[in-house]
Amino acid sequence: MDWGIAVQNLVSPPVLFFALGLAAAMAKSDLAVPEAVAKALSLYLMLAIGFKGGVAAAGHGFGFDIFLIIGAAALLSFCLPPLAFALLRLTTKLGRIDAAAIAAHYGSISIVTFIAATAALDAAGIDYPGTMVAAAAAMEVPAIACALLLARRGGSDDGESRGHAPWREVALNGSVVLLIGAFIVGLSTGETGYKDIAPFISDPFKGVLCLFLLDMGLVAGRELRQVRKTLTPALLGFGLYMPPLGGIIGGLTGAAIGLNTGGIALLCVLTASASYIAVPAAMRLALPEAKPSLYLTLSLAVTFPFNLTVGIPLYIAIANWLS
Amino acid sequence: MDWGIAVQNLVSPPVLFFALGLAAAMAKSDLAVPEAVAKALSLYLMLAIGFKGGVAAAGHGFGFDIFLIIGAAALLSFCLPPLAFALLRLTTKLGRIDAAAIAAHYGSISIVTFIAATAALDAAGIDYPGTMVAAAAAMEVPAIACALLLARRGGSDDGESRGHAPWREVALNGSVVLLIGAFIVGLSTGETGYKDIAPFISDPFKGVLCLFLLDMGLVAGRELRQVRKTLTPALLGFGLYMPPLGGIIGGLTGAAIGLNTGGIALLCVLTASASYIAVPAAMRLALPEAKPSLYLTLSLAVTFPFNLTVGIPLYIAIANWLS
Amino acid sequence: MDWGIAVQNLVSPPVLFFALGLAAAMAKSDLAVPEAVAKALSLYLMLAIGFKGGVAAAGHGFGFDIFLIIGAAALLSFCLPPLAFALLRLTTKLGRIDAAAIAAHYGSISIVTFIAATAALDAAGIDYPGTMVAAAAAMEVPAIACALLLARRGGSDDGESRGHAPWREVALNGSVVLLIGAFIVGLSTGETGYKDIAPFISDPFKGVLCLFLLDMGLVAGRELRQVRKTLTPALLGFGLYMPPLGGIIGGLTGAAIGLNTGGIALLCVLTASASYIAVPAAMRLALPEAKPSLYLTLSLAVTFPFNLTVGIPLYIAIANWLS
Amino acid sequence: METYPKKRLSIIIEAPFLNRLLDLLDDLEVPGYTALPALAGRGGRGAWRRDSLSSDAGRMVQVLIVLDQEKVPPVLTAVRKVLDRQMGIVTISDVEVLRPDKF
Amino acid sequence: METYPKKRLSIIIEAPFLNRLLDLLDDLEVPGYTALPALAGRGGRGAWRRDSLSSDAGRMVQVLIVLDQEKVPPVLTAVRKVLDRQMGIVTISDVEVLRPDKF
Amino acid sequence: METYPKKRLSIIIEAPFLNRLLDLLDDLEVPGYTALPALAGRGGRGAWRRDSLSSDAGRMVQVLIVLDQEKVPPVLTAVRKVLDRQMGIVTISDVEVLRPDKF
Ligand SMILES: Nc1ncnc2c1ncn2[C@@H]1O[C@H](COP(=O)(O)O)[C@@H](O)[C@H]1O
Ligand SMILES: Nc1ncnc2c1ncn2[C@@H]1O[C@H](COP(=O)(O)O)[C@@H](O)[C@H]1O
Ligand SMILES: Nc1ncnc2c1ncn2[C@@H]1O[C@H](COP(=O)(O)O)[C@@H](O)[C@H]1O
Ligand code: NA
Ligand code: NA
Ligand code: NA
Repeated sequence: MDWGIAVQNLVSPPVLFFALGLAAAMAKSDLAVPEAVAKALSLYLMLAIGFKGGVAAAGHGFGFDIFLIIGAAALLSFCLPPLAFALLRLTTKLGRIDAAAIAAHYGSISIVTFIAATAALDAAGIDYPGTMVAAAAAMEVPAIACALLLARRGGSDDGESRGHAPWREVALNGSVVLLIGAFIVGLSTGETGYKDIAPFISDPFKGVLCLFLLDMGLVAGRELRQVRKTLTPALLGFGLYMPPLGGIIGGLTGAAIGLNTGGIALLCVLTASASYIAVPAAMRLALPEAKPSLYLTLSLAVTFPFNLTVGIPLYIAIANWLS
Repeated sequence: MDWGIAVQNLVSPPVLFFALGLAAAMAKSDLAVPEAVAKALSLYLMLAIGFKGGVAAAGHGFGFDIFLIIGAAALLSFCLPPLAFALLRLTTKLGRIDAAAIAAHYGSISIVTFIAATAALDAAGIDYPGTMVAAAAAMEVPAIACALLLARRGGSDDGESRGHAPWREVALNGSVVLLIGAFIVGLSTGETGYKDIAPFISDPFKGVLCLFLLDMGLVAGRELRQVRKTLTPALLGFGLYMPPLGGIIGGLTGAAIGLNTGGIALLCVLTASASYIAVPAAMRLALPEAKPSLYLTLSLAVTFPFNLTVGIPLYIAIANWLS
Repeated sequence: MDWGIAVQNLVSPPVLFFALGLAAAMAKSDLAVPEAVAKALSLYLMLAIGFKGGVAAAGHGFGFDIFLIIGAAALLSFCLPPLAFALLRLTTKLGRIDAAAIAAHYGSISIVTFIAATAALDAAGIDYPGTMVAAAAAMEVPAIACALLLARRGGSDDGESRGHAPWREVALNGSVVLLIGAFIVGLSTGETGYKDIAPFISDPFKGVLCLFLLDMGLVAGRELRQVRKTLTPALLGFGLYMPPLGGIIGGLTGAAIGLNTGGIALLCVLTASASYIAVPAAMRLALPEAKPSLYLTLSLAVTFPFNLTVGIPLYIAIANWLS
Repeated sequence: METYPKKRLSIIIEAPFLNRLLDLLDDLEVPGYTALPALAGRGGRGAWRRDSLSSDAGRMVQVLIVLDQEKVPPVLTAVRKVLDRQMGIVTISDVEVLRPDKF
Repeated sequence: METYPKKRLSIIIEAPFLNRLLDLLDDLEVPGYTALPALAGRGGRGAWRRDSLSSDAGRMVQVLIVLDQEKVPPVLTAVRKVLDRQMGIVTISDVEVLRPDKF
Repeated sequence: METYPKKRLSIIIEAPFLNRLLDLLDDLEVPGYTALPALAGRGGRGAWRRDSLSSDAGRMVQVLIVLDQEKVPPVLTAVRKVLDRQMGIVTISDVEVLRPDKF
């Protein structure tokens, strides 16, 4: 593991602002980013990362390999939930429904972790394919589908789980639509379009990421303050070992389909990260009996900070080692 | 008509993001821009376009011709509603009140259409006078005044129309005040002030426009989804032929008062476009019996997309032909 | 007094946008900046000014003098309230509680006035130490503490003042935490971090300040419209003479501890300015019997505009004269 | 704990009318009011959701007024005179308060 | 001023269910509804405050429905069938309205 | 459909006090609560509108609590002890609920 990258990551403004938010919330400061603004920041990040991915894909040519990447990503996100589910059922006392709901989160991805990883790769001068954004967009639906199958098996006997499968809501959820849409816009307008709006989507990008991570730190810190009630050691452990486990599987897959170092690192990051926006809302609709406090805390207050600080340099090291 | 400009307009990021929003809303995606953020984006666009207009006016000298432009614009916006009213009464079954309310919208203007047109002119390298922003600000009050006269004639006999004329609200509505105010600030500070705040109001401008048009697409798409209930073919037709009709009248006026090609194109755009923010609110106050679903749908979901995609290249072609 | 700086300040875009907001609100325009957006703008300004201060402190070395500056600032903010309190009790008919609440505001500071002053110094080419931001962060808690002591003396006999001292809320209030936190982040990342996020926190800074001051003008103007009911001539006078009085005390202190011209000017500005965000909320909790209309109007609608227009050039002149 | 009976008036009204209504209530002898924002609604004139509107037109606001039984009819008469058929939904219900002098 | 008795149904429900509930109410014979946003809450499943959530999950919305006494049971039955135990808090109270035909 | 009588407490309170009130309610034996934001208001201490305030001071929030009749006096006593005269407007009304065990 390259300690230079690890240290560089830890003292970069985005990670430090996340730490600031975390500390402020744990100290019960009333610092808060208004909800509408947090949503706007995330729309901005989605739009920018999607668009830049599309422009990069347009530049580097665009062929069979994008389908390979998307296919591998979708497959990974369908196969990870059973692993997470089995681990949870073995090591914790969670019921079928709660375990399935958590598993859905770990099959899916966190786009902000992905963005922070691209920033770390940029800082370390490691190249990655623009099409990886398309992989990110493909990893939500399969994870939810698989988790619902897990929850429903045997669900009939206890009369539970009367929620309706939220296919439409999930497939057309705002983040995915914006990510894919901006990717297509970037693909269509290419460099010309990019030059037009670069002062908006590229120059201030890292600064906006700082502000967004400040808010993420605040939210994670507020979750952590209530942690004692919900987080058993076994669950906490899961939130910490599941990411590198998933990351290795993702990295191996990336190496197998021939991605370059940056691509392997990003596929690592995607499999290692857990959703905390789209999947929680989908789980409320599909598995309303599952406890939101469990899956939100785990994904937002344990896995996300782990990935942002320790995880990203680790996954880059894994990628270096695999390629 | 220069097909280069038309194609360039259609594949520019702003128009593509509008299309993305439209498609997302029609597919019932939950992608949404928070209300406060949409308002902030529109404040930003207003402030930037007004300020830049003022700076341009300060640079190119500032004399009699600005009053000529403003006077012509005000006159156009007072004369267009009777035409729209007559066409609506002839071709549709709308009552006097509804027809007058719609006519007010078409006499007034859409500042976002105006902004998109300036971006298209910039991209095509066509010059236009900075003072055209002042014309935009002058086209709201006369249109509403005229429409209320149309609605009130004969209004006494059926006891309707008890709303109060919202003169104060209209004349001091936020958009107009900000547009004129920023114009005056730009005029006062000139190039020095411009250099100070250019990284805020100029560099990211087109990117912000993309985000705003994404939201406009979402709003227009949601309107369109409910369209079947309110939109008869005659009304739909009106929303499509009224803009070019108005545009030609505006273009002829622009040529008559000696504007350059860009100026003629922008006056075309102003007369062709229809309001969907200030005038709807004013109509609720002044003509509460008029159905908002009619005028909002027509202006926002028919005329606005038409102007943004087909209209702007058409009006530039008209301007080229007239000058 | 250098009239060049005074005029330059008055026709700078930030001050003109403030005037625009003031005029729009007094004319009862419905122009308004959404609450969430105003909060976001102030988060941005806080983050940027704190971060830039930290980077500057990291660059220019960082030693004993920062503690000297912070100590002097804290002392000033503890000593100013008794002066303000005494003046209010002598010249107005306010009770102990109301006078103490107002005094707390004048011991504390307005970060926007501070920011506008740094912009004016930049424009005039006058250098100032980056550590002054730390002084700003240190001037809230002492002022509130002192004012509560003033209010409580003799408070027992009339059974008033049952509010609880909001120490936690004040010490950890969002603005202070963000200011100090961003300062530390800037200190840790130094120039490297700065280059990363400069296109976000530095380039658009002055433009964002314009938008924020537009909102401040709107808010101050709405306050001023209701002024007749609450503002006696003696109170109005206090809002106008207290700032320069405090400013001179601050300036003398700055000269005494050996600050350069810019530093003296900024310490002037800090002592001269009055809080209108953090302290009002703290006063509601600690002294709920005090009338918010009094202290909000005075600080927001009298002292803030005075400082922004006349005050800043005056304090720069004082600093020039003292150094 | 002694309580006193009052009336609670709820007026659901379009946002563009809010300022007019509040100005009117400031003129009337109403002890106070509170306005709350709405997210979505449906009534005789169709449905709306906040995120599908770019303008204030069509958006709703709920205004609550706690007041004396006797003051209800004059307030309602005044409100209806200004706002008429567009005034939206008015409901009246019984509440108890602790400090009767406030209302 | 003559008034007519109606019922006021208040349903406090999680935000992700709101669209489903409103779609259901649009199908049922409900004269209208108004949804209001909430800032914070506590119930059997713990407390939440709006600024501590990045997702819609857990956030609440209040839906008000003014309707005829007779329509209350069928509406409640339909609502409960779809939303079941997660549907949050339902309360029913008496209100008076001015125009009975609207409801 | 069987329903059970409960009380609905509405407390309109200044935003800076909200956190204290909610912390207090978390300590008391209150089955739950919901806080709703307000846009504008007027009372004894004058009028406010949300867009004219840069600070939380003066802004209002409505807190709704559905609870048992017997719990109303102790809750009110506790609330008044902490918040006293600044606590704003308290009203109590009757509601019916479906699941009495929740409250
Ligand atoms: N029965 C009802 N219950 C609750 N709110 C209603 C009801 N009817 C109408 N509303 C509200 O009042 C607004 C206007 O109603 P209307 O004038 O009938 O279109 C709607 O958008 C709803 O927000
Ligand atoms: N007794 C109550 N009074 C008012 N609101 C309540 C009450 N109980 C629950 N709620 C609201 O309903 C939501 C869900 O409650 P629960 O399903 O019990 O967790 C809470 O977050 C509150 O917003
Ligand atoms: N009669 C009333 N009806 C409804 N809300 C009220 C009433 N009186 C006061 N309020 C609300 O309570 C807040 C504080 O009232 P006060 O303490 O009397 O100034 C006001 O800003 C209103 O939001
Ligand atoms: Na994953
Ligand atoms: Na027009
Ligand atoms: Na001060």
